[in-house]
Amino acid sequence: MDNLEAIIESLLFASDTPLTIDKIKSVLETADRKTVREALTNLAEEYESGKRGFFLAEVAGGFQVRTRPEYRQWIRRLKETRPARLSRAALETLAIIAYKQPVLRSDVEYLRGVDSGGTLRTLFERRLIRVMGRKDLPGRPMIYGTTKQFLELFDLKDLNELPALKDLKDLGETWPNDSR
Amino acid sequence: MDNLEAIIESLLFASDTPLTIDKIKSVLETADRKTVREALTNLAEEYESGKRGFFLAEVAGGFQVRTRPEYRQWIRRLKETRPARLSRAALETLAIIAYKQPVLRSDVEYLRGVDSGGTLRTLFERRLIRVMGRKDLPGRPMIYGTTKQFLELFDLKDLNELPALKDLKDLGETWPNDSR
Amino acid sequence: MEQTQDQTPYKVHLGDLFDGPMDLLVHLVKKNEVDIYDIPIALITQQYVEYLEWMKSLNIDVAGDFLVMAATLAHIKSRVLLPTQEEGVDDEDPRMEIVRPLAEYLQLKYAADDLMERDRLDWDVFARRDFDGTEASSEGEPGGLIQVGLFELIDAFQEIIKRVSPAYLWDLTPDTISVKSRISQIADILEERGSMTFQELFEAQATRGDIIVTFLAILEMAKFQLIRIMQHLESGIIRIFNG
Repeated sequence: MDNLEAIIESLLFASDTPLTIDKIKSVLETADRKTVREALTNLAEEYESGKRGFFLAEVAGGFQVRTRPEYRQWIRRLKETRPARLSRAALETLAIIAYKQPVLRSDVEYLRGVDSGGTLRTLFERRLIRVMGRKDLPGRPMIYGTTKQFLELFDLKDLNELPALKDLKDLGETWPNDSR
Repeated sequence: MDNLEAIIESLLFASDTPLTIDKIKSVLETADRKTVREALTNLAEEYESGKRGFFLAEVAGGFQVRTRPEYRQWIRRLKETRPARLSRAALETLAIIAYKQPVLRSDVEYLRGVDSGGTLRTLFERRLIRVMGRKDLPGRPMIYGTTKQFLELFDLKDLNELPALKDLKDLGETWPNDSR
Repeated sequence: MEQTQDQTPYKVHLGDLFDGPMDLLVHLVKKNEVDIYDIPIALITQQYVEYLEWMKSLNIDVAGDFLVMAATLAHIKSRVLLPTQEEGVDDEDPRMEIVRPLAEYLQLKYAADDLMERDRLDWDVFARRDFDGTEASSEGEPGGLIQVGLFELIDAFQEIIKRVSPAYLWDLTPDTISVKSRISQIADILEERGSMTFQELFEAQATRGDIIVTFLAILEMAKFQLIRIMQHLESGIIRIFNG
C-alpha cells in the first residue's frame, strides 16, 4: 500500500460521513482528482480481494468504508440497541417522495389516500426528506425531496441509482411485501 | 484473511469503544479466548506490515482500531473543515435571527431572557450571521441577519425555504396558544 | 397509554390495520387473486363495504377516507352496470378511475420493497460513528454540542416562542418571509457592489407579488437604515447605497 492510499484510508476511516473526491483532494492539497480516484479504486479492490471485514461503498456522491453486509448479525449483536425501524407507512411515503420528487404533500396524500402529516414529520426528523422550495400556489405549499441521508441510508450513489419502477404487467403473481 | 478475522475486524470497525477479548468472545459465542487473541494478533501484524492507514491499539483493557499517528495532520485538516456543530444556546440564537431578521441584539436577548454576547460571537465566527447595519439609537446597536453560509449549512436555497410556523402546524406539531 | 386503559375502552382504528383505503383495496384485490386491470368491480365494492360494516360492528373506528373510497367504488360500479346514455366518443372503462391510482400505488409499494432490500446503513452495513479512536481526537471539542439540522433550528425557535407571552407572537406568513429573503438578497448585492439603481432592483421581477415584496424589502431596509436611497438631481435615477 503506498503512502497516499494509506493517508486516504486514514481519512475515510476517521470520517463519520461519506467523503467526496473533492473533499479528499482539498485536504491533501497536492493530489489531483485522478490520483485520488485511482487510490480509491485500489483501496476498493484491496478490500474486496482481501475479503476484509469492510468494503468501500460509493454513496451520496462520496465514499465511505462500511462493514460487509454478510456480517450484519454479528454487529447487531455487538450493538444490541436496534436502530429505529421505518414503519411501512413511512417507507411508502419515502418511496413516493424519492420517485416523484419534487413533490407536494397533496400529491403524496393523493397517492396514499390518507393524511400524511405525521409521517412526513417523522421523515423530516430523521432527515430523510427536506424542503426543496415552495410552489407558487395559494398557501405557498412546501415542495419535498429526499436528502443525502436518504442516499446514505439506502446505499445509493445518487438518485439515478434508484431501482426502476416495475411494470406491473410483468409481475404476475407476486405481490409487494406487507407487514400484515 | 480468514473468516473469523474478517468478522472481528468488522466488529472493531463498527465499535465506538475499545473491545475486550471477552466482549468479542461473547458476541461470537463459539470462539474461545485464545482464538480471539490469535486473530487480534494477526490483524495487528497485518495492519503493521501492510502499512495501512490505521493500526490496532491496545487501550483501556481492550482493542481499538485507530488512525496512524503519523497521519494526524491530515485528519486534523479534515476535522477543521467539518460542518459546524452548534450548542443549544447558539441554535436558539440562530433561530431567532433567522426568523426575526433584521434583528437587534436586545431583541434576541429579550426573547432568550439571557445575555447573548458569547453566542452571537460564536455565530459570527462561524459566519452564520452578519451585521447588516446599525440602528439609529443611543450606542448605535448592530442589526443582525443570517448569511449565505447559514443557507448552506441548512441546505436552503433561500430564506423562503425556511419552513413557516404554519407549515409545522400542518405537520401535526402542537402549537402553543392555539385556541382552536 | 397503559395507565389510561382502565378508564377508556380500547379502541381500534381501521387506520391502524390498513394504511388507508388504497391499502385495503390492494388487500382485497390480492385476496381475490384478480387482475388489477380487470377488477370485478361489483365483487370488490361489495367486499369493501362488508369490510367496513364488519369493522364498525367490532367498534372499530372507520375514518372518513375509507368512506370516501366506498362512495367512489359504488359510483364506478353503477357506471359499469348501467349502459351509458351517450354512446361513442370517449367511452373509457369507468374502472380506470380506480385502476390508475391503484396501479400507481402498487408500483410504489414495490419500490418501497426494493428500497428495503438494499444494504441499509445501521441495519445491514455499519459505518464509523465518530472521530473517537483517531489520533487527532485527543484535542476534543467543548462539551454539550449537537449536530444541527433544520428541524432542530425550528424546534429551538418554538421553544423560545413557548416562553414568551402571546402578545409578542408575530405572524409569520410566507409573505413576511419573502420580504426577509429579499432583504437578504439585496444586502448580498450591496455588500458586493456598494450600490445599485432602483431600476436594477426591480428588473427580472417576474410577478406583481415579487415587485411588492421587493418594495416592502426596501422600505424595511430603509427603516432599519440598512440602506440610503438617493436620487440624481438631473437624471432622476434613484440609487440605493449600502448604509
